[in-house]
Amino acid sequence: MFLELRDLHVKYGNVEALHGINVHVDEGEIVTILGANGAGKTTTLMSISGLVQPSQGGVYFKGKALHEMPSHAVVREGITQSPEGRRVFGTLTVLENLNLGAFTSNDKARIRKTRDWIFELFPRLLERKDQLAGTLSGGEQQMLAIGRALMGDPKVLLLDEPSLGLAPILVKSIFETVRAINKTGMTVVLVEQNARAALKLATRGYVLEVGRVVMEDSAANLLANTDVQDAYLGGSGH
Amino acid sequence: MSLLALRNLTKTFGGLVAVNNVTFDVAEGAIVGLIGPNGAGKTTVFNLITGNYKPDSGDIFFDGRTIKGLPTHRIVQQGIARTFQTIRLFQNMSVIENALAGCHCRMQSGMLSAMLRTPAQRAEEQRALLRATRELEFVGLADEHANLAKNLSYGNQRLLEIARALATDPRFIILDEPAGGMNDQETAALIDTIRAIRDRGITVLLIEHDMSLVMKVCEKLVVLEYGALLAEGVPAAIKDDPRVIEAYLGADTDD
Amino acid sequence: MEEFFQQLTNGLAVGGIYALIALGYTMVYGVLKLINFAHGDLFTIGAYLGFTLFTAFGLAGWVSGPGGVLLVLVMVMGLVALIGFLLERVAYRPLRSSSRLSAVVSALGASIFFQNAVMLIYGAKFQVYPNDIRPSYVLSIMGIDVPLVRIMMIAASLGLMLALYWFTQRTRIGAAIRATAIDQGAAKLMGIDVNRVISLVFMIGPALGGVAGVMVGLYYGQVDFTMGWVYGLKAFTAAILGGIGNIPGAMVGGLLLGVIEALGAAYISIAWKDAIAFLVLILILIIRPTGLLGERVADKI
Amino acid sequence: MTVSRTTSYAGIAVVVAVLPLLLDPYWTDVFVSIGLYSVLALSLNIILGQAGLFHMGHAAFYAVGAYVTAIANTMWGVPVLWAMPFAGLAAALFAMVVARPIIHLRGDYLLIVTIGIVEIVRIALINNVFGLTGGANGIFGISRPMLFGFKIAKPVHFYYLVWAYVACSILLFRRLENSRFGRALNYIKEDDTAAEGSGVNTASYKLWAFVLGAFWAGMTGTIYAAKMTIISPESFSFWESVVLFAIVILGGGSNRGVLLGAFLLIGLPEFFREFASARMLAFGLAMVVMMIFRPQGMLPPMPRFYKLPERIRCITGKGGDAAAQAGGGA
Repeated sequence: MFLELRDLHVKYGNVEALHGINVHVDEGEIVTILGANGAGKTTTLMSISGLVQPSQGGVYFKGKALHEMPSHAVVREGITQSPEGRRVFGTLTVLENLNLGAFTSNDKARIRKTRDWIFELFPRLLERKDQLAGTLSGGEQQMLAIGRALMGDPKVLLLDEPSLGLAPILVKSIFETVRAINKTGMTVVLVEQNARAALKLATRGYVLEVGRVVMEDSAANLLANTDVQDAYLGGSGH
Repeated sequence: MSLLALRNLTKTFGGLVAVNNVTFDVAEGAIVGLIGPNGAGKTTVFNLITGNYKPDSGDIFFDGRTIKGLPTHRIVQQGIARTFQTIRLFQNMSVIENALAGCHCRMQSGMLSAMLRTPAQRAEEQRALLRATRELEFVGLADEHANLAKNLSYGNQRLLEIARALATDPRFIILDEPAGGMNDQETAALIDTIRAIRDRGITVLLIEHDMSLVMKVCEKLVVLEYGALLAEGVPAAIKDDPRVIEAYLGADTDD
Repeated sequence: MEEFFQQLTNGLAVGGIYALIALGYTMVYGVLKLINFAHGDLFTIGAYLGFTLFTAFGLAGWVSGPGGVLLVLVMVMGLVALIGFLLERVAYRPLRSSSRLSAVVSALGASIFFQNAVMLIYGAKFQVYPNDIRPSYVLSIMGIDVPLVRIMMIAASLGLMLALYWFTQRTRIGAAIRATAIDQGAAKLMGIDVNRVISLVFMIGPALGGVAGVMVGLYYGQVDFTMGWVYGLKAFTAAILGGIGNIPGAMVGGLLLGVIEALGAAYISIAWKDAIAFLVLILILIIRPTGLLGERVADKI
Repeated sequence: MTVSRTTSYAGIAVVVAVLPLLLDPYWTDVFVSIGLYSVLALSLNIILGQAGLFHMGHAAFYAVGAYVTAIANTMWGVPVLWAMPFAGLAAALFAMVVARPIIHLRGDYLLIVTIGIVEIVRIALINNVFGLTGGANGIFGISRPMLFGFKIAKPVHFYYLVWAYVACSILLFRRLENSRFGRALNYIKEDDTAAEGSGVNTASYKLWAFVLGAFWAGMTGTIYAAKMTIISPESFSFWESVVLFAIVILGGGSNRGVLLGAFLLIGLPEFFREFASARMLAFGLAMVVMMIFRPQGMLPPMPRFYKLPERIRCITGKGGDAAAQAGGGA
């Protein structure tokens, strides 16, 4: 098994946010996790990255127990994340942000190669490489967050709501980029509210509801499922 | 007649326009839903109404008078109560004390009368206690009154926030994702509670992601996207509006 | 004019010390959002360790001249860095997820502990630095006499500040420190070991504070166990003045406060000298709480 | 709960009443100090414990009260105890002026500013402001207080005066805690934004917490001046503030916790006089250890107890009735 979440429970104080979810991701897949606000999507990604600790169950990557590692070791295992709300380092330049993405690597040649590739994917970032990240537009910050996560040369890329607050035209280009990244063989776990776009991109999907997996299917099946549409627009999708 | 009127409301945070020239009305006695994708500026609109943020431009009228620039506690006193998206209870205090917090703005006694325990002060405490108890009964939390707020379940914490808001004796209540983190049974009960609030003569404005709840309970919907007004109307019309569908499910990337 | 120039250079020398201490406050505040109340006492410990090294082991006599002083400075840096490292491990790390008040009280407790430990070891009386280790030359700049030690102080503090600035701006670890200060969670996602960054910050800050302690000993010739509080508070004022969490801000704030204080003492009243810094602190917090170089950020609700 | 609280207070009262019979004057004097620190810490507790405002400048208010008393007594011949309300008012006024502009500051900033204020006050006193404070030597020759024609001079007299004052303070503060005012302070401590959002005028309550705490500290300054008959700026150093702060924090913020804290921090070191120099060392260490293992303090306040009015069933959905009935509470 490549990446697996086994009976994952997460608690914040007295409140349990995840009530034992099971998710698996195969190498080379794009798996999307859907659900409304508060369903536990971000918590799921954060527990993969080791930023929250499970109260029960665990996260396994190629047999290794990620939940027993500190978060920086998870990055060294090859799992990076572009977090919800982008969380770029606002008072650092674009270039500094990208270089921090490669913090775990000492291979200068590799870093330069990856950086050139990211500038190819997002030419806007090259134009603005010496600008402070906080002065970028929302879409540019999203590109930077993804670029920064790619700088770690990951085996698995976790993307948390890359479409958040972006205009449709930008969402489209971001998603096309994700597809291109996946074509290079990188596994992607995508958390999204933008269900339709996410399902068109993904191979498989999970639907979370208040901390539980309520559906798991191929993306095509989920896209055709009226329950999914109901969950998003109160039964409007015909 | 509209109880709350927003006029050309704009708020920016360091270059980012969070709320952009928003105008809408909430009629007295209505249940209105404010919806839109994450990051659309819904909570910012709430924070502008309740005085947590000051608008850059535009105006807010409550019952015909402007409330722009008033401190939050004065706005509460005028009759606007709210709940918070991320639960903000007084976690280490008991359930009844949380409800009593709402009564505060309708009480008068101060430091001296408390030290002297005047009859008026004691009578007022009793009245407040009665009111707070009633509101706990209204949301179904009376049996939990001696519990600490932090020991309540997530759904009950949301209900306690509503009870606290109701104890301020509002004419208008703002609910920020009241069903967030609730299961299906709790959500169903919440729908009844929201209707009961309106039946008490209190106007309701709510933000909610659970679309089935919004469609069931709201009489009017206001849709925001990128901080601006996208659409406004009755739920039936809103859910067939292609612009809204696009904003929610996302654009068809193949188009 | 001569008076003004004297006060200005004196203010810059003292301001350099404030700045070096302020850097410790501001860096710790940056990564932990904690006022390290014990930082002033680490400065005192530096001053006393310098005293011990100069007198008990006679390093200054053993290695002649500036080399000895330099050696002592380096040793003090290392020792105080170690104490800073232990301080964070013992008094702050267990409280990482506790309330702000707990951390503040723990910091205060550590401060009281250090101050009294110094008193128990060295006694309540002030200690005198050996006279022969500090240069007694007086330089003449444009006809105005300035003690060489003052110029050396200014140069040393500026040198250390520039080195730190270079380190934080131009190195990988420096970028990790800045990233951790902005957003710990995002820094973890970069693979940065945030605990190690915090430990490092708790070594760099105290090291600079320790050097500042030795410099005060060299400049004024004597040290006492309570000096950490006054210098600490003033350095903290300097950090706020420049915008807490902001490294260049601490440097500017320190130098500025030193000059304001020196000129205020000379031209207003020496008796109120210590009150000037506190008045500046209160005014800056009322008028512009984010400091001169800080940015205003809206609180999230 | 209330029973145990009442009995424990009764127990304390009995012990306090008979204690002087067993003590020599020296130890009686120690307990006078414990009493004085208890009242001061109780008044700080309103600000720090109840409202959660990080205030470390309480000695400044105490100093204002003591100096007003000393000046009124030595210069104008005002009987010491008569000066008490004026000392309180002067401190309250001072608090109102200095606290207003800083009240909105965030926790640790407020802490630093209050430290600054206490230092400025001390420096001002040393510099003999208005020519009234007597500079670094302070003011001496303050007369002994008279109560109903009885001269209070011996430690045992002061003992009963101070502890009667402690008892009054606790009674009044307990009432205050269990009121709208006390709750409002707790709301602010728990969540400032939610308190404001529930209709509490947070800025005003924070200020009133300061003013009341200062008023009490100012009045306590009178008794301090009367007991010492000589006061100087060094009696009101920053360290006094730190000790008071520690009494409240280590005690846990309840009134009984304050009494316990005052006893441990002021009284206990007297038992270990041979280690006197190391006592601050242990004290600092205790603060660190306490925060790690018991951050809520030794005796945190117990939740308030409310006797709820008789239940009237209220069915959700028939809210109109509920509103009509509930409306009576407004």
